[in-house]
Amino acid sequence: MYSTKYMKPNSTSEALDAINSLGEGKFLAGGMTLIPTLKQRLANPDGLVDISGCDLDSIADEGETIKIGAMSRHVSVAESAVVKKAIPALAKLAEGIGDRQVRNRGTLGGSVANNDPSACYPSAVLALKANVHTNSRSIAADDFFTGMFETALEEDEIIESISFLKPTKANYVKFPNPASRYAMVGVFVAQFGDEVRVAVTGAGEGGVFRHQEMESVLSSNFSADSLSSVNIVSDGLISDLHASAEYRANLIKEMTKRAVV
Amino acid sequence: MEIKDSYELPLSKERVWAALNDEEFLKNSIPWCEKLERRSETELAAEVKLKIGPMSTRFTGSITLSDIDPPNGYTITGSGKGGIAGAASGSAKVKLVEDKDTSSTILSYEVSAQVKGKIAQLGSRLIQSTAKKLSKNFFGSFVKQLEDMDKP
Amino acid sequence: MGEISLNINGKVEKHDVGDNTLLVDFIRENAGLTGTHVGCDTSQCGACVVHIDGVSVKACTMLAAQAQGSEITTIEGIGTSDALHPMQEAFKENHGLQCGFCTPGMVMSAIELVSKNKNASEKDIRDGLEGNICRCTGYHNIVKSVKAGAEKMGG
Amino acid sequence: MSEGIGASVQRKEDKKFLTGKGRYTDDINRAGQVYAHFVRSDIAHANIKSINTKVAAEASGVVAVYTGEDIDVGGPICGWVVPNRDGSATHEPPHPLLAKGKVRFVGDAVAVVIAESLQEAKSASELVEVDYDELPAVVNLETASSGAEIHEGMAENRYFDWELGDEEATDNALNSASRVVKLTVRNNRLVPNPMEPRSALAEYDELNDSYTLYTTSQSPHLTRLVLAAFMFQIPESKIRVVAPDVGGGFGAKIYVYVEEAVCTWASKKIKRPIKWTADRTQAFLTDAHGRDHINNIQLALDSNNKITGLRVDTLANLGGYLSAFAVAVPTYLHGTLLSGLYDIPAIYTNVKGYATTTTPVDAYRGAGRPEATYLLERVMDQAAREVGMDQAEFRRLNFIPKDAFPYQTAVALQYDIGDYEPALDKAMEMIDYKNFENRRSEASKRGKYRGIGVSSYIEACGIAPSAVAGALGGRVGGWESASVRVDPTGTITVTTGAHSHGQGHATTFAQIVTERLGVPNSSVELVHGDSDRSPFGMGTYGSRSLAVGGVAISKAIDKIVEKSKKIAAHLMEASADDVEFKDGKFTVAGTDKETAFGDVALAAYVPHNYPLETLEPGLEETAFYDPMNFTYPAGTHIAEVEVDPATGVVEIVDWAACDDFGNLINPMIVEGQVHGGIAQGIGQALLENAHYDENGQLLTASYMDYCMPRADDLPSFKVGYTNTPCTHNDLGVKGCGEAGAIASPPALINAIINALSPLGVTDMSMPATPQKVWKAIQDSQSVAAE
Repeated sequence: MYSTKYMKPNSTSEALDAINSLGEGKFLAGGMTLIPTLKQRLANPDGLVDISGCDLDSIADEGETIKIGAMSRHVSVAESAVVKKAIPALAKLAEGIGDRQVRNRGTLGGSVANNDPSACYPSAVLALKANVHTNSRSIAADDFFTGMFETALEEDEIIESISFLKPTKANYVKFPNPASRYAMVGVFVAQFGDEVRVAVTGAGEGGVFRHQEMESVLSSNFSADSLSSVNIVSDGLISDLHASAEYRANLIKEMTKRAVV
Repeated sequence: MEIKDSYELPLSKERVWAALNDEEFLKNSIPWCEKLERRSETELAAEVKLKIGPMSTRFTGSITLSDIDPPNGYTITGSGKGGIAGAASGSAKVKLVEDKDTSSTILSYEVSAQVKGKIAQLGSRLIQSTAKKLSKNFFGSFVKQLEDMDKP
Repeated sequence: MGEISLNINGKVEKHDVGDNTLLVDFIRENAGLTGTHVGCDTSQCGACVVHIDGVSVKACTMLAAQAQGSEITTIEGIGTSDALHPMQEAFKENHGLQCGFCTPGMVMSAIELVSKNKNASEKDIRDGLEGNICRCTGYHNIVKSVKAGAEKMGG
Repeated sequence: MSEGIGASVQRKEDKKFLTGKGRYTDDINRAGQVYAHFVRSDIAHANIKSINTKVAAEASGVVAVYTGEDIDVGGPICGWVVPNRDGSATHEPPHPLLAKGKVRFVGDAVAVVIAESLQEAKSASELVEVDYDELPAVVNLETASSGAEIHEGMAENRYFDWELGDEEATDNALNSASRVVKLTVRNNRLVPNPMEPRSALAEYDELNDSYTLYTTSQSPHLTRLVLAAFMFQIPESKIRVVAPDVGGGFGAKIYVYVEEAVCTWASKKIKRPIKWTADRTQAFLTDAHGRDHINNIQLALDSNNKITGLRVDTLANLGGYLSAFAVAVPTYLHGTLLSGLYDIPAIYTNVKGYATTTTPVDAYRGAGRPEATYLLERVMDQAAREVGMDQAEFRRLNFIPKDAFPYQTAVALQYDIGDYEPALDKAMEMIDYKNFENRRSEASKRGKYRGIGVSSYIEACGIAPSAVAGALGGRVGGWESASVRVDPTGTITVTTGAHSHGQGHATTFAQIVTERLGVPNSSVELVHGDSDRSPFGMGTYGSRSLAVGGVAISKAIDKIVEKSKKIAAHLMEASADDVEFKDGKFTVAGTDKETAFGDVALAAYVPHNYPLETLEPGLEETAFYDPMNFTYPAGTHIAEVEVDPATGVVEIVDWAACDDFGNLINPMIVEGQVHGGIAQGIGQALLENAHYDENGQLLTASYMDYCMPRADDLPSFKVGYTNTPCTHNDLGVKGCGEAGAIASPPALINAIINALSPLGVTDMSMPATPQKVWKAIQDSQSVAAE
């Protein structure tokens, strides 16, 4: 790792001051992606602003939504009684990210801000009509993810929390990459009354996306069988040495079927 | 790995061809291009700061033009060294076909990309998506510039 | 460079190191506790697992600076050769290790796994050890050891 | 509980490992040490136009920068060669310590930067400018012969072209067969991945003009020999090689690599200790890879389904340089095993070893024998399917009968003993083979395809009889050494040239001493891994530690017992011929006289009452043991799987292994070896693959892309044994370290094919990834639809 400066502010406003005091600073949340990148010397920030002291790790039931602080570790979400009760699928998703040690450190905000095309959380954000609250605004999920590793966030914007809309029913099923255990395909299905949202991660070249055709099929008939007629197009799907776009297309359908129970 | 796409532009082939050889146009099209200097008729020195997720690496290298067939197309190749990250190169065969009836030009491209070193060793899952994205960004902003310029 | 002070196995370790120092390097190089190992660069092998405030983490994917103010426990801090921790004992009795390189991380992960789930099934154990790679044992005896360790720890 | 031979004694070495007190190479630090970092080629194949180290040399903390031009000693050598078919010799191109003029794989070391800290060494190495003239990469094994020239003057990129067996007889058998079964298989390239990466700490002693190298090695004496005699050309006594605790090896730590040698060489230049430890990606790029064969197989059957002949034409990918035992692996460790445990009258094999611009390939757990077993057990399955016989019964029909031993195969080896049917029967019983079809139909109701696969294997272990090795092109002996020193107080120190990297030698070897001398296990200390402290020995590989090293200990103990009897006879005033030794006591036949082993030991060192005129004092003996033959462990593994047709995921639902390792010294340790071997075999069959792109870039260079078996990928295993003790060593042991990795890949692939055979699937390549299995199912369905 190149040399860098470590800073640990106590509030988001201090964190913003800190990042602005640096030429090319980076926010450090759980560090599960950032630190391995720095170790490989694939980035050279002049400073790291650790936001774990900014009091961003509460989890609260706010009626229609569950609001989760950005610094909530995956393990906290997985084990949260509040989340388990209101959106068990979200707890299940968190329980399946990485391994135990990654879950003990990795955070919701870090994952969502990074928007790795194979990360699990973005699918929940998108399917659960979440609002991403930053230090300056709230961004609706549909506007938040703008491409592979790209989001609507500005350089000096911090996610403070995310509000997930409580669904009538939801489920997340993932097919992990056998080596990295990242999602090769992950499907989050959420039902809100008559409306169904299906968000797919791990598969799209532009990162997480909603699958409109399956959404409309499931909206009229919420059953795995109804998906049989859906043709998943492999255009725009990731193809790598682990899985072709064609195979990913198959997995999208299959994981969605398994998520619809 | 092959990446293909095409755009239809409401412009003459000559106009598009001129833009394809215009340094400013190219500079504004190359994603994250920080520096572009002409070295010869067919070669430009380039510096690009590539950001993919948490990775952020400066590539220095060149843009070369070959198989030049005015005004029908050429091959534009960008290759650069990213220090510890390794090296990357991408080559796009660009073809221009004019449709006399609609007086528009179809710009089509076919890209092949190659990476070396650490980015290949650690980032293989992202190579194809990244190459596609960069090609799209390049031709997307190239086309957009042309379109914007021709707006009344 | 700056001074980083960490509480490791109940002892304060104060050293002048760069902010970019990884926790695992601080533990190995500065505190001289070489039981915590490094087996990969991508936070997957788990040879470097230690506990921070009782929670297992990969010490290769954390800065030493991030661990300030926490209590760090390494493999050297859980038992001694005269008084092994029940999980260490279980690994010995069930031949849960061969070359021993992954073992410290494996034991640290196993202790947390069992402390969270006293009645872990074989599947729970296999899933729970996802973050620790062993090349020698085929995991068969590790799973057996963790089961036995759970019984010892629960009893 | 007994602590002798046959007891599952808990391991003596475990406490230190469990408490974090293990001492691996990277745990050692020396005063004043500096750090080495290697500048490596990012390009698979290129001429080096220039290297500019000037800026790097002036960077902060840098002590020295060296390139190939600075190095005045030789590089790694080839330890085994074979004659070509046309009588010419194996091509042995030079392998410089740092690249000279050319790079031949991604990861090839071009320069070394030595600095006060590792970070400074890394930073400075970014400043080394290498200007390359890129050449076409040669990646594809099948077309390597027509690729760009990799080594000057080496035609068609071929290192060797070797044959074994009777071609005419074999072709006759194929021509007159009632059926010829044909199959082409590929043995996928693997990366060994011991969890401890390679590491070296080299120190030069000016006073004695000598070097000490701490390194993570399976064979410290060989490392010293190669460094001193072949690379540096200095007296061997001027180098001390210490391999402390070694965190796994699996073959990858047998050889002397350039990094260890460069650090040793440079330690004299700069007169400071130098440390280098590979990170995982460097390990992926530079540890010798394993396997990577393509085998074309033709099996001749007569009308009774008996095998009459076998022809195998093999292409072996050996990478950019010829590693130490690279030539032996696809030839003498592969071609000689092609008879398997079958009675095959005529066998012929041709092996061509090619260079490619990839990491060098060498021995990996099993080395050649897994490749032989894989191709043979795949074609056996294919044959059984073609003739419509049960896979197990087809094998049984062709087994070498138990009364045929010693059995001379058509490919040079003579099996001393074996009995293959009981192991097959036991494995079938363990997995409840006879009720498999019920389980298959039950699974099919759940929408799963269930399959069962058999693999019967043999291996040649206890490497190696020196005379045989020498006749076959080996350049070193295959013996092992041991010293047994009885201390005055009766405790025992055993020193051996074998070296443990996880096998539990300290425990197993102590059990031999306990059994023979009657002293408790805790009184036995093992010294190994230090070339200055143990007698010259060959190290640990090829399942040889017990079958060769253990037997050497036993031979040394023979000498101890013989001398002790003479001392005891003197003490008891009896004739040595009448003295018996049992359970740690000497007795005189027909009398009640007895004396304890401890008293004899004391008498040997305090010889107040001692036959000094006929016997030297002291009680310490050394033995060198060179085996008369290989040992031949054999057995049957059966895998049972379920395939999910929707995703192609293969779940291993059961595994039965029945092995004949001869006598077992410590069954607990043996079982652990079997487990680990099976896991690596499963890794090869289902998960692992070193993947190069067409430009020679290794795309699987971290655990993000190279799929290591994890706990949740594997089942628990059922392990059983049969026993036909080895006839030619004193312990009746055969070796067990590689069996699991040899037996398991074909068992698993056969099980998957068996599961999908109702769909018409007859082939599956390794690794059988979910995508590949899913595609096979899809393709079979589209064929069915047509």
